[in-house]
Amino acid sequence: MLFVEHLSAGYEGTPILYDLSFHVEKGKIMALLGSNGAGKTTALRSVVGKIKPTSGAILYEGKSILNIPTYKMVELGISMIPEGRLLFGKMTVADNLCMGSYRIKNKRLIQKELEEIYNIFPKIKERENQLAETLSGGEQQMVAIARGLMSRPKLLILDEPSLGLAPNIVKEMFEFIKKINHMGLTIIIVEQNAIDTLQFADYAYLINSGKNVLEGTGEELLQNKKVKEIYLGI
Amino acid sequence: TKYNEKQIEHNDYSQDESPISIKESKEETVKIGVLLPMSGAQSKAGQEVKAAMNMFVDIINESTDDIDIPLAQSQGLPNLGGRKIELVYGDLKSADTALSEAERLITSEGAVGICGLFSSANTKTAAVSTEKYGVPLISEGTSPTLTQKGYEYFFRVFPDDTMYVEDSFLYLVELNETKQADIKTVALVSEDTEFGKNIANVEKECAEKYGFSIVENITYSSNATNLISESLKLKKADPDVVMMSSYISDVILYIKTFKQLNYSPKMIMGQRGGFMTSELFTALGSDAEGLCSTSAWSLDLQIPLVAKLGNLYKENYSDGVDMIADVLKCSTDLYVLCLAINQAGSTDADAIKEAMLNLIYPEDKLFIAGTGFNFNEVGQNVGTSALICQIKDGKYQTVYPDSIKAYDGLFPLPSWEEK
Amino acid sequence: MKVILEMKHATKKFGGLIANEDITFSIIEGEIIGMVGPNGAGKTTLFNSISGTHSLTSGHVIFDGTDITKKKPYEICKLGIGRTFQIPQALNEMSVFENVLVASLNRHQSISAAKEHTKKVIAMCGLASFIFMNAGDLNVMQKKRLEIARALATEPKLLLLDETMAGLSGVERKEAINLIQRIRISGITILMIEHVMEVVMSVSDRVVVLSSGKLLAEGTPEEVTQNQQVIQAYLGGSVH
Amino acid sequence: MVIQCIFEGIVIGSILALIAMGIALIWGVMNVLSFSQGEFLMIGMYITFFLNKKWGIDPILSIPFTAILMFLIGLLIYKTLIRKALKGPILSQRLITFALSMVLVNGMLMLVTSEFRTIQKITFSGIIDFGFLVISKEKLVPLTVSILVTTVLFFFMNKTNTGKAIRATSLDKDAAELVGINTEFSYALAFGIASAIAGIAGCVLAYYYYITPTVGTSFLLFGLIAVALGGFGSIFGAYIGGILMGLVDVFAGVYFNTAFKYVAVCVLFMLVVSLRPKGLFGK
Amino acid sequence: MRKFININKYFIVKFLAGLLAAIVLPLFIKTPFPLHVMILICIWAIMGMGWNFIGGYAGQVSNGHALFYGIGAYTCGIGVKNFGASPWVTMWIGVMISMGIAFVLGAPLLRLKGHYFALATMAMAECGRIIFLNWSYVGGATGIDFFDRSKPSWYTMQFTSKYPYYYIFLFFVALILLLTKGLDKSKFGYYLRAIKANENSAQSVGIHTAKYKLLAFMLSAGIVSLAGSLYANYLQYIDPTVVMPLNISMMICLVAVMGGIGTVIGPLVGAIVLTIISEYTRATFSYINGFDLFVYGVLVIIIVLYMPNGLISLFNKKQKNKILTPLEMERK
Ligand SMILES: Nc1ncnc2c1ncn2[C@@H]1O[C@H](COP(=O)(O)OP(=O)(O)OP(=O)(O)O)[C@@H](O)[C@H]1O
Ligand SMILES: Nc1ncnc2c1ncn2[C@@H]1O[C@H](COP(=O)(O)OP(=O)(O)OP(=O)(O)O)[C@@H](O)[C@H]1O
Ligand SMILES: CC(C)C[C@H](N)C(=O)O
Ligand SMILES: [Mg+2]
Ligand SMILES: [Mg+2]
Repeated sequence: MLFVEHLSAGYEGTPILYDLSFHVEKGKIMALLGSNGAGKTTALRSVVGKIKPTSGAILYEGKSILNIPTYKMVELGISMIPEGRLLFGKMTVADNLCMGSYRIKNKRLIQKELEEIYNIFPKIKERENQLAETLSGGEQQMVAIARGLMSRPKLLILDEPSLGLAPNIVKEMFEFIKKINHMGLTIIIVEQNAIDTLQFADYAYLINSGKNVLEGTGEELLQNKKVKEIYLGI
Repeated sequence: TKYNEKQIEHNDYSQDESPISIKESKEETVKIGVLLPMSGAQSKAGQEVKAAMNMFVDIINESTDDIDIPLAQSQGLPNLGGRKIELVYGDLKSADTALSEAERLITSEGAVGICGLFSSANTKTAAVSTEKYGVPLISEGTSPTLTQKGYEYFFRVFPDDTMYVEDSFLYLVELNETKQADIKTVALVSEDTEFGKNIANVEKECAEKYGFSIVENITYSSNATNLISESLKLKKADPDVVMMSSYISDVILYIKTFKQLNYSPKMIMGQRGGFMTSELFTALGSDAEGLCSTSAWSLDLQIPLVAKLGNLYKENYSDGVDMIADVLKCSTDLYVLCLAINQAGSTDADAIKEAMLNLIYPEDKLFIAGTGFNFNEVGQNVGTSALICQIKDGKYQTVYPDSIKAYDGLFPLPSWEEK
Repeated sequence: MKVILEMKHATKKFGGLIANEDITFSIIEGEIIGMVGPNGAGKTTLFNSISGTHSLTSGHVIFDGTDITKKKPYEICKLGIGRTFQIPQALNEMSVFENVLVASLNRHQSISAAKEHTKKVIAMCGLASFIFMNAGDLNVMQKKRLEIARALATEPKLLLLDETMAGLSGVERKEAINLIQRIRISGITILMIEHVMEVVMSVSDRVVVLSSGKLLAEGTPEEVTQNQQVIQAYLGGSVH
Repeated sequence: MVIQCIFEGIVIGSILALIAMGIALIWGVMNVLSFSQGEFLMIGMYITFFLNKKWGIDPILSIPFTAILMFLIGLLIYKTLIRKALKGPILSQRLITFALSMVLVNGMLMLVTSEFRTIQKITFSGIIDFGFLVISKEKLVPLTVSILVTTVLFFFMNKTNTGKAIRATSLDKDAAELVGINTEFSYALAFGIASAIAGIAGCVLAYYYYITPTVGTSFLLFGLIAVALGGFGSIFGAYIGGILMGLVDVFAGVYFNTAFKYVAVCVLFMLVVSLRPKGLFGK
Repeated sequence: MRKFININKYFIVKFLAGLLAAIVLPLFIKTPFPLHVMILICIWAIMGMGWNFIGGYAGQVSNGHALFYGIGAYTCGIGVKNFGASPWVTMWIGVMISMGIAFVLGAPLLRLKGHYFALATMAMAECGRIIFLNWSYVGGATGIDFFDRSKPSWYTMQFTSKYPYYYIFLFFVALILLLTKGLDKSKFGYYLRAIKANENSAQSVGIHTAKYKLLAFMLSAGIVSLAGSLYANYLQYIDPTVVMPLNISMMICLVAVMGGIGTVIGPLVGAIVLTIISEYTRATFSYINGFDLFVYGVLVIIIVLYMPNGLISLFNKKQKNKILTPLEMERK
């Protein structure tokens, strides 16, 4: 579904990624692992067009999406839940979710999606009319995920979704990710919660300093000595 | 006397003059600095003055036989070997640019005299430069303080505020006497810069002197976005005469506001400024009818030269806009300066000043009201006199003094409904 | 055993919402206290009350013998409480070095002394390679590290850490735990909010659990993680 | 007298509110304090004037045309200037709009001179005199138009998806892009709408005011203050801010001192913001 | 430690070279107009540098400094006119008054953020202007001209030649430049920058933000007031429309922004460029109505648009955002 080949990218002359490649198949969960500052977020941002790669190719459903502006990604079915949430602070939670479905014109679909989401995160429903900026950190994270789902994406990109969530919520969220994956959603996930992630990921890549280091199925990586030692710290 | 002391001070002031000497210009032309508002709300008036000045420059530089005034028949200034006049322009944005622009015109452009469209405030700062470099400054800044400061090179060809205001009250007295107008109360309305404030002061004195009582004295902000409260106050006070000193924007706004509030003053006596502009007619149309303003010149003066100049201006210089008194005043300043230069036969400042003080002008060739160009020692022309115009049929028409009036003034003004 | 911080019946309301309700507990000098609780339980709110970002609706905060309930953030910092923000608040237009330098000036009058101190703190927090970087361009984790560095540079007696370990990988967590222990050794008391139980368990002497604004439990990490209520409200099933 | 004052205050306030509305929009969405808004008003007035002079179109009827034309002019200015300026620091954005206002005023001065003009042919004029209250019909125009514009804008921003998208853009540009909002479009739209509102304000002001290139400048300061007084980000606040200033203006002039009426307005503003640093309705 | 002295030495060399150039430059000028422009540059430079403390370093963008400029000008004017006091003394009184007013008004106004602060200061200056316009003791709209020849020029600071003005003003420029340099890398400077970057987090590291903002406001008010005093002596005539219009408040920002806010020499650079543009566009283009300001506005837009961080960014391209390699770290 998504092929990233030989990607190089960076910020204003500071190169971060060097020749990074990964791909994800339709309906699968793909995990990107790597230590802090490895360039995971940078890679994801390149995918959604937030930064212009200096070289390399990004193919989505067979077509290059290199020069497509970010706001069109949602139309293509790619939705990203960014690191650090980026909610619309001065809008209510409900409006935030509503903005998530900005590109969907069908009111009924939106309503259905909303109900589903409220089911998963009942907490959000309680806070429906509160301004997003006054939510607790974890609540904000939930809203961010919920908002990402509201656009009914085909490919969901999650950048450290468990960040700042209470353990029970994290568990629920992972369950939920599995569930939506079963429903046919393709998922790319960046997580530090590596053990859990690798358990349900179909395929995973380990990157370091902007380069591929290792790749394999979740299980393979989970067993890999190197991963255990260097990354999981076990 | 006080004045003499001041003059002495000034004499030694000019002796320890700046190290920068001004080169006697050897070029063909005689350069005269003209300061005009080139931007902002007054720049339209500036343009008109510029056009009128160009007319006088053409009259002087070319031989213009049908206008029978000195310097018209010859080309250039005869006493300077036919050297022609050239205007160099400076922009008047505010009082401090008046200073630096005057300085620039004198020192960089070689202007031998400065004139233009000045407010009193701008005149004051420009005078700092002209006095310093010893260059004649002719301005129609009407604040009487200008001639009380002991400026050595300052001249005013037309009346100052005292004369104008005095005239306005004399007119009221006349109306009371001849028409039983029964004017007792006046209200003063003045904008809050130098121009308005000064006039308000003089008006206060005069009102007392001639026995009118002031029922309202309004100072308002000259960049006001609305003049509602001012107009409401006037309406409430309901004076017999509203005396106003305002710039054009405020005049328009006042008249419109009066109309919208259904307030019809019996008489509005303006003190030039906004009341003496051609824009008044285009902006207010028939609503301008009946407004009075003091003035020093009018197209209806019974002097053949006036009509001739007026026509020449209207046809060749202004795209069909009539000559307005204030425009003529400023351009006459230029003409008078040229006369003095010619009479002096040199561009030396002191020679020009001398010539100015002893200006010889044939009385039969006058094109202004009054007796001529006779400057007293403080630089004020004592041969000038003020008059009062009222707007009738889209024109300024002289209503006072009696000797030159074109028609009988209308008093009181009809209400808005009747108009 | 000296009590360094004491919360007395702390209550904080936002309009109708009670974010903290009648919270009482104390911290002893030299301790590391972990604070956990579900999202929205009121942990950050409590931090804000302690550090003076907002003041309590009722109740008191006593620090080192002084009542700091109504004090301003800078006064509280001067008294010796350093804090980090859950959502990092770096001085974005300034470099990492300057960020820490500004904080160092809290206790150092001269610039050169402050610079020396800054270097030490930066090295300790592992930010040395970023010193010329514009703080706004750091990624989230790096910003969190900068938060710690800035709080440390003010040379506090009590350090409040709000989820500074979130998003660290295993090795990095070890390093961070290491850092915390080093901080403790230097004599600083630590109160840390953390959702990563692994960290909480391994470093804290005691754990405070908040839930729905109230103090739910308090005790050693073991005690707390066995607590049925805590498991239900926060941990969800088994602990790992 | 009091009733007359209230009426006049509200009329003046309505004009200020219209100017404030555009400023509030640009402020809210782009976080730019637009000093050129007064000049958009002025251009709107000239468009109205020339339409009236050429074809005798009444200013009210020219509202749609002026609004659309101003919208396009706004877009053009956005595309050529503001878009690039937005990449710079906030202060330089403000100064660019300040310089822009200088360019517009003086460009206009070169085009049409500073001559003061007024609209001659208007259908809706005359007065109704109740004795205690004189209503001039021209003034009913700003009154109604400003209420209409405020309501429409309020609903547009809060109830329509496009409006919400503009708001979302203003809150977080990055996040807005991620949910599929074309932020460039949002900005351009917001700037265009703000210009169009200034154009509308121009139409109704032209109804009873003089027209000259510098006319916008004097309204600007009070438009800006009205926004801040009401509380930025709040369209309703901008409206109330405008009305309040109009009332203070008239009452201070009549019952206090005409020379100091703007001091009263400014002092009121400073008092309000010292007590409520985000304005009356600011959050 | 030595390192910093080195930097200072480098600065002092540059500073002295610049000063020397500024001192000898007028000797090559034959007409007064360029000298007049240079005098204006000095005035604007002082104003820009003064504003820079509150607007540039502390990031509290005031759009009302014309008030302090006016107060400075008026104190000198009234001092000479009504009391025969020497401007050398009265300008310091003006500084005190300005600082006092900044203190009183700063306390409530500095609580405002961003555009609110800008607008509130703007309103403040407007009030000041209107009050002075209607206050007869200070001459009201008529203003005061305090040209006075009865006392020696050095006493009244009124000279017939422009040179003394230029050198006096230059002295103050140099003085304030040194002051800025001294504060730039001081605790005060860092604190102001921290406040600009994020007040919240500045507070949390122990900065009494309100106090430092107020100090910066007062300092900048004092310096701008000084500029007003100097200018008044140069002009010898002042009225509220000359020394207190809104435009001046905006121009002060413009000077600093054009040069580069929050930098030591930015305002100076801005003053040089802006004054030259302003004076020479007027001298060159004013023959068509509005043309000069049109050109001026276009130039300002171009410069600010393409150099949003000021002209100064042309000179020092900072090696920003650099992640150091271990090797570089060792060298450091
Ligand atoms: N705007 C920026 N300008 C310059 N450098 C940046 C910018 N944003 C991030 N970086 C740098 O790029 C590097 C990679 O960052 P990135 O966010 O991609 O890492 P990551 O793998 O997502 O790490 P983490 O696990 O901490 O999220 C980091 O060193 C970071 O400091
Ligand atoms: N300024 C505010 N106005 C209104 N409600 C607020 C405000 N700040 C916080 N809250 C509410 O108070 C509750 C407690 O928030 P707080 O940030 O303290 O939670 P937390 O325990 O830190 O959660 P997390 O672990 O998710 O960060 C939340 O429900 C939040 O929505
Ligand atoms: C242009 C005129 C209104 C100037 C006025 N006569 C004055 O002296 O200020
Ligand atoms: Mg990341
Ligand atoms: Mg929290």
